[in-house]
Amino acid sequence: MQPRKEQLPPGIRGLLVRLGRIDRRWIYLAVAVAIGVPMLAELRLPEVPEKKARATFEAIESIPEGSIVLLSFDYDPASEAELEPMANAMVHHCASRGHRIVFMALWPLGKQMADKTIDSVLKYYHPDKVEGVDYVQLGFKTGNEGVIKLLANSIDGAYTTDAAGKAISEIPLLANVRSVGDFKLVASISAGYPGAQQWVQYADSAMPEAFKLIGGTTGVQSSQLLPYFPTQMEGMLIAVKGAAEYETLVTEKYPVTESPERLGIGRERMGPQLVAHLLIIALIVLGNISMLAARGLKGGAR
Amino acid sequence: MSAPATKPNDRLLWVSLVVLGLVGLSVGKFFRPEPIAEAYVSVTTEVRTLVEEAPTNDGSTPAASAAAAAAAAPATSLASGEAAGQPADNTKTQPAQPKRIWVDADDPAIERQLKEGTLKRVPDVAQAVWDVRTPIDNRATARAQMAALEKEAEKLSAPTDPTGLTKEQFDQREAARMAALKVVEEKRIVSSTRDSLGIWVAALLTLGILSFLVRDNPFYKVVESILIGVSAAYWMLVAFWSTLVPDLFAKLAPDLVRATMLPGLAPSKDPTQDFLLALIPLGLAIMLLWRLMPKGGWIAVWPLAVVIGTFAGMRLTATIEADFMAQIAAAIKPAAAFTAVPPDEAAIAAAQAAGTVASPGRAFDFGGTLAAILGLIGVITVLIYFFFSLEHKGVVGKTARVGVWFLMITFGAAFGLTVMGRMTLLIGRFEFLFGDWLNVAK
Amino acid sequence: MALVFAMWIGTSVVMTDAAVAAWVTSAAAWVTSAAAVVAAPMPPAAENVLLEDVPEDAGGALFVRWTTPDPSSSAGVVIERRSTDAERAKDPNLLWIEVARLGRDAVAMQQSVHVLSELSNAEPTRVRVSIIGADGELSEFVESEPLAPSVTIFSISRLPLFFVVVVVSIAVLGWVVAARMGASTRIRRIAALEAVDEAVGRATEMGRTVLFVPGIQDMNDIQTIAGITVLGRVAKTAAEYDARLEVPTCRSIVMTAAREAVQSAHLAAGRPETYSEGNINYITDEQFGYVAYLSGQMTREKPAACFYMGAFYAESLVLAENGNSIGAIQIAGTAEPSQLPFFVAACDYTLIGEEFFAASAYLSGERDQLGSIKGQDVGKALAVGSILVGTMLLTVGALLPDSVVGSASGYIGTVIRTFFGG
Amino acid sequence: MLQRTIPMLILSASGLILILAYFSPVTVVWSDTVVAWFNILAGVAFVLGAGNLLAVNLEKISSRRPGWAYAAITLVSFGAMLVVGLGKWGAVPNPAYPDVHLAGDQDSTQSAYGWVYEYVLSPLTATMFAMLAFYVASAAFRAFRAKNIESILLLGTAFIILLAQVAAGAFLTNWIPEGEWYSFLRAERLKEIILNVFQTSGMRAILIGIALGTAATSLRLILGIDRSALSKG
Repeated sequence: MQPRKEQLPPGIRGLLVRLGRIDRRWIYLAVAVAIGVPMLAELRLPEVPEKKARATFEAIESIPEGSIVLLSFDYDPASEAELEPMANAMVHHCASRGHRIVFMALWPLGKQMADKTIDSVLKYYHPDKVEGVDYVQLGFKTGNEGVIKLLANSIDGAYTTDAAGKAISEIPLLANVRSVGDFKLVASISAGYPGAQQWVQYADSAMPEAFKLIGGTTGVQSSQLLPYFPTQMEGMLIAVKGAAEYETLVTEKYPVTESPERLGIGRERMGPQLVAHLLIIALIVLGNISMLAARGLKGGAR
Repeated sequence: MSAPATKPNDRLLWVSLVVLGLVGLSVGKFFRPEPIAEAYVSVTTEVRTLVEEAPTNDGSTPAASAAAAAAAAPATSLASGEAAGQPADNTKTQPAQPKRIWVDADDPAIERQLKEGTLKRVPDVAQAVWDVRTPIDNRATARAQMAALEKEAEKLSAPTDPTGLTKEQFDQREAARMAALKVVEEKRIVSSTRDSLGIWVAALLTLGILSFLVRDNPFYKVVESILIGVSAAYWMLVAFWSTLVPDLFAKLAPDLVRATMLPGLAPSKDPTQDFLLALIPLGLAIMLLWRLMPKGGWIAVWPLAVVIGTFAGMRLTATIEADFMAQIAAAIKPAAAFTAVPPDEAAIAAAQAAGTVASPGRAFDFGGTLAAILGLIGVITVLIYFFFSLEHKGVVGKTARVGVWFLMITFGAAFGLTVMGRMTLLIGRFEFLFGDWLNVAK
Repeated sequence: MALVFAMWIGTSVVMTDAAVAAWVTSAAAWVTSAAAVVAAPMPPAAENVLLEDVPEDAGGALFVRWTTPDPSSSAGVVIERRSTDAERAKDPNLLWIEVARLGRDAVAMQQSVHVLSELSNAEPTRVRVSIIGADGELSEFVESEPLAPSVTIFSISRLPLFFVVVVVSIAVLGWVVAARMGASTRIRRIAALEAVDEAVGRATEMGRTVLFVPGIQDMNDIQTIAGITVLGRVAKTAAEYDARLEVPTCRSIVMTAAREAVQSAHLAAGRPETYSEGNINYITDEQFGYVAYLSGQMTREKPAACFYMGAFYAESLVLAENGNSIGAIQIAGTAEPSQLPFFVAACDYTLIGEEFFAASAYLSGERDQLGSIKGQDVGKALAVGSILVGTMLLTVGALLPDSVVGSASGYIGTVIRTFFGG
Repeated sequence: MLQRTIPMLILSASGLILILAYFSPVTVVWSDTVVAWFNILAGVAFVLGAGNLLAVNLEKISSRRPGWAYAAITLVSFGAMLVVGLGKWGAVPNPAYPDVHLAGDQDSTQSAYGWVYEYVLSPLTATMFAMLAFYVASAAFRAFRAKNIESILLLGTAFIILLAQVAAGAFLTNWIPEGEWYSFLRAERLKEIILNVFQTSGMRAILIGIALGTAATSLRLILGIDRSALSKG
């Protein structure tokens, strides 16, 4: 019995089959175009906040004004493009809500990431905030989850000085912070290990009631962090999409007048995303069509 | 060096890429005729004075901490009572000689302290003029800030309107204006050759990596070699400055470290104990490095044993608590879901008769129940798939197959979620190439 | 009298500048109030000040609890503790030591609490609390009852964890013993592991190298250790086939361990002479520096078989795609859930999570280790069992909320869930 | 003895101590200390890495192996970075202690180290990472072929999520009304269902398995059943 494919004129089928074995460099080129063109064309789309972004926003809103929050920058330049938007929005949110922020990093390059956000958001939109009183930069500490374990017992167990080399005991903001339990909220913006998962394992399980935990994650991390939301992690932001939604929420409540693009990076990057995603979908479809065609050649789909 | 013989079609690819690039660039420049790779830094000039604090009666040095806080941050850190409210036991440390630090001379807090006498200027040490340079990553921002500064200066240069002001009010305002003007004039935004050059370097290296997509080539090999060399050194430096110095050297020779690298290092409560404790990791490290010796390399296994043992122990408890148990707990939930609905009239009437409030009724939630049951099936079947004692045949085989289906859905979803992240990374690089470097995009 | 009281406050506080300031202000307040009765009134003193032990800690810490009668008119609070005998021995007139001076948010709510640390466990601690008024004047001090911090030897809240750890350990141990006594240690076939020999063999035939990547984490990650043990087995096969095995590592310590493993594998294979350290090198700790090296190396050397066994992150797909483009057999094993999709999609064989941990034991072929794998199954049985039972009970509870049976089973279900920490 | 038994004992002892320490607040400080030790150990171990790096590349250069010039480049960049980083070339003096040069801050691009980090290291790593955008595409094209039920599920789910991730999903399925029994077909609802029902359960099982695997492996090591980690022993 002849499979239906046989009705296909051989020329086209041959083409389709060859399409299946196309030199992958053409695919690379297609990706480059799919990203580059909409970016230069500045394609923008509206964002509708979903549950997780709302939960995150609420978590930061719900704690009393002036609470001390811990932001752990657990990523490096490699993931900056994906995580910087949510970091910026979160810092602006905490500062606007009047929280006092403690910055730290489990990734060596995380400190630079935090510094960048401090300069471009905290110092820019909130010049009134004073280092040592409204925020402090503890910087990076080696030891991965070990650092979290140390923090769970005492701050000065992990950090003897802040990033500027100033003794912890001389920092007013930390005067009455004994351990991680004294924070009202902990947010880990993480690109992998060590990151949000370790914060769940070593800080949240050690003192589940003490503070709210928020995980800002890359798309790839999200799938393994989902089980922790919302029981162990009160809030969660997934990749640029989450950041874009969160940005919308934050800027709605705490708008900024000049150079708002710093709090709109996420939304700005969703345009090229659309095209890129459509491209990949198209690629999947093409791949399968050509496979079916190939089967047709080999005489019937098994 | 042996450059690989590029096949003609590759050469074609290269040429076309370069041509495309040039055409695109010139087109882009036609629309945004601004210089390529320009970087700005904001420079703030500060006058700093060397001060030392007058020793207080119980030898505690609160002024030092306050002044240090002031040096790092504006006056408000002192105005708020917190700076003074150090727990007393932190102020018991007695420094050998009064600490000397450079402070911002214009800082009112410092001025106050100089008046109070808690701080005093070190005689015949000239004031130092400092330039604090902070790079501005976005050129648009730089322009905005420049404009803002000019407007500010303009506004402030206009004298205060004296009408309806008493003499002292007027003087106060004038003084304030002059102060503000001084601050504005101290800050300027200049283009930075160093950073502009850096952008060029970064752009070329970026292209070098991307060129690997076309084929392996000398350009990529060079970039790869640079990356390996620099990164290896970088991580050694990170380990040195952020671990070895504060956690090892600072314990072994605190005074030396305080004198050379970490002046801010807080004095330890028990230096001897720290020293002895620091000897252990040092010993382990030496054992590990013993491998470099001709004889007795086997000793390196001992520190390995310590590492493996300790972390095996740590992971055992942590993973069982946070993953095994927590996940089981999360998986235990009723496999039937209900939604609350407002009580019907009969119930309300009955309740009113009884003088109580009618409790809301509930409706069976089909979707929720289905979801709960599916979730349960998923967890169980996947766990069954992982059973090693059971061969995947018969019922077990079928169940495990369902488990595999769940796994596949899980992986598919994860893959789909990841794409966005990956694309974002490329967007980030393109933003750098088109924006920071070529300046043809925002 | 008032002045005397003020003097007493002053002397009794340690002479920090803060305390001095407090002394000056309060003294001033008192003088004025003594002179003209209508001065800034002293704020109402704190009420029911009490000490409470911080539960389940190593001692040295106490909660201070107090109620602020009038939060609106209070700017903060000063907490002082009675000096210990040792401290008084040093400085006789050091009676009270200020341990905390908290801002407005410490008295914002009526019920307030603050943690004191670094206390002596031997000697009972006594504290006193004074509210700071709106104008910075201090209220009268209110003393607490003395209390010594208690030390917890075993934290009760982790009893369930302890129980589970013991059960899992016994299960594993039990099966090891059983295996020694001759119980069956048959394990289901794991395709990926049976492909190992085939892959190495293929590399030998084609005269190409075998590439083994032990992940990018250090030896403190169990995955890396599992990867190294798998490496031992792969190296043995490679030594027997006399295939060239390359192991670039991302960490110095891993390099050391890998060399140990490969060397002893060569010994075990009876080919110590074929072992060369030069094939096992440290590249760089930088994830993407390492990946850049690997991608380049793969396209140049074209290994016929690639093993990715350990902790992997973003590099997983880079490696898998490059390996695929040079047509190598690829066998991956990792317990990084986030990377499994890419390995599953792009590699020929993938050890998924727990399979990866079983692999080293499986490959070793020793009865003990195979037994321990069966021990893991007991753990899974425990998981499946508790989930099923718990869910069933809760479901019954949800279905019959009003009946005794329902509420009873619902209760038991909840107990089970709480046992696991839910 | 020295090579075999003692390391085994050390391993078991340290493992057991850490397990017990987790249950007793009194001993919790031990585990912290040990963690600190490892970090120092890892820090010092860089000497090994550096030694190996030098050895390999110098060998390449001296024996003029093909591509030796690249080895030279590696060595030069390595050495240069190390020197400027240790000497803190051009570091910004610490405001409080300007006379202590090594207390300076070298994160800013004013210092050689900071400059290299900002304009060499971070663009390189970021770009290497960004290559994944291309690999993801080619992998999707190559691997997502509907060969059997498993692969159909794999690519089907990926397909739906990809759509739902961007505005396209909403655009395609917004005609489906909310609040109907079939409104779960809306892209964002489908995504929620896939993530919260299927993926969550799948991940949960994987995590449980991994936890058991980790625990069992740790036990094997601590109990000395699996000695291959200490192959010398």
